[in-house]
Amino acid sequence: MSGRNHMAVSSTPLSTEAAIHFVADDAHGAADMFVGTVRNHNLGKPVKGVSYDVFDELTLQTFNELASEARQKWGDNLNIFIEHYKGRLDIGGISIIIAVSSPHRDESFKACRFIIEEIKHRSPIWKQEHYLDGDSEWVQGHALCSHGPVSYDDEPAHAHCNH
Amino acid sequence: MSGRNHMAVSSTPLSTEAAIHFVADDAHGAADMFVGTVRNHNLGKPVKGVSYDVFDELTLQTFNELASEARQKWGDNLNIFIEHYKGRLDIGGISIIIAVSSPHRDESFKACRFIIEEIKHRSPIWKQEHYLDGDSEWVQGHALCSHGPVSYDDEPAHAHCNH
Amino acid sequence: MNDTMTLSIRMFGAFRKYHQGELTLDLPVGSTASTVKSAIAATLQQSNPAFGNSDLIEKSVLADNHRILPDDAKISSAVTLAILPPVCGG
Amino acid sequence: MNDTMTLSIRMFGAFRKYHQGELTLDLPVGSTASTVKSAIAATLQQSNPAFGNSDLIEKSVLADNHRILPDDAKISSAVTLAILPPVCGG
Repeated sequence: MSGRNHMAVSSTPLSTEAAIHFVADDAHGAADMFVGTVRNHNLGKPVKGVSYDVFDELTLQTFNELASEARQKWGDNLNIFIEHYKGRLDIGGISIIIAVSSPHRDESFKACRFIIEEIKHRSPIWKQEHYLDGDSEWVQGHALCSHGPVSYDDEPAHAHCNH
Repeated sequence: MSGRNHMAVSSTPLSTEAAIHFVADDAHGAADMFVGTVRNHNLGKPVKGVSYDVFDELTLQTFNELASEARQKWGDNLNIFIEHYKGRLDIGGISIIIAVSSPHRDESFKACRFIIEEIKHRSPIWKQEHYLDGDSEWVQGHALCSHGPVSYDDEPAHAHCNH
Repeated sequence: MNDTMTLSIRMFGAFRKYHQGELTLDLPVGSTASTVKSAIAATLQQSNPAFGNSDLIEKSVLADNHRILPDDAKISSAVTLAILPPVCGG
Repeated sequence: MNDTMTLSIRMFGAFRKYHQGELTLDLPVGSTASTVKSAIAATLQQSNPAFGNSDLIEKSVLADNHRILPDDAKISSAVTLAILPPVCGG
């Protein structure tokens, strides 16, 4: 029996309560949730907000691929919730929520960590920081790769992909 | 500037919303939360509920020790929330919530995992399972150790402690 | 010289099967944690023959409200202690 | 033989600094993704001399709504594509 997926790109505030509620399962004893929020500084510069730009169609596809890969690694029965915000957020605003539930805790922790690491490398999402001094800048990121999925277990794979 | 601690043993339902709210921090971009729930089966037997017995004083002390150890390993600024339920829970009831926030995600994930692993070995908490067939049994656990804190990084330490 | 003290022992987890509430023990002042554990085992076995078949006492430790007591810790006054079987929180 | 197709290119992330909305390109039918990328760079540089100083185009990939296109992928009809600079979600 395969677990449930909830995947979305949203421009309304993300809800941790919704994430935990979605993955809750009578057969599961563990859930791990990652919450990403907008920090008041980056690389030493005071930040007042962040705008997220998202290529929705391909992002949702990467979320689905990551859920499949996580189930192959840690069990078909994982319940997986992934939401990313699109638009502008102030300090403390939630940019991403990933929640994974499983019968035992090891799988939840590992799958949740895997998904956030891979999203940062594979999902077409961009971040523009707005600084206290009025400047804005698109943050440098990871070049995407057309050579197919790369593996989190095999970390140097990301580095091999030079565009 | 040292992070905040919230530590409790509670007989009212645990709130994931409270945990996330407590660790939220303008200077932190990441939070990881672990939620333990009562599963409808264990070792093949259908379970209808669990009662948790807790030695409050010493449990709270182990929570404080674990928070200190986590800060030594992953940064003084971690915000840490730990609550464990005491009393009877039905299937799906939340037995424990651990939430950790940090500037970057690696520290949150590692500290959260460290704390749940250590609690299972070091905190004086016991679990009595109530089965569908009417039986109840105290679950076999890990012998406590009087030789001082054991380390999660050094896993065999737990095994060395024979009582 | 042979003064005795009265200890109250709180029961947790599986020990609750063998005794309701706190267990009261009269032991010589200065008894070690190890001696207290043996006295707990002897008392429980008296009222519950089945207790002797378990290895619960060997796997358990004695504690006060602040720490787990090493086997050779001396208890020199009437206090409340706790007997802690193997744990499984979380 | 020398048929041309009109491509619409969606801009994302840092590309939005150089062009508002979709970029329209007329290219020969069967152009490769690599050729499309060069055409995007040439067009953007015309209106934004500063663009030429960045290595943004080399670090970016072309995609449709389903996948990232390899450099040698041939585009044979008028479609909407997207130019994707290095990502940093989460």
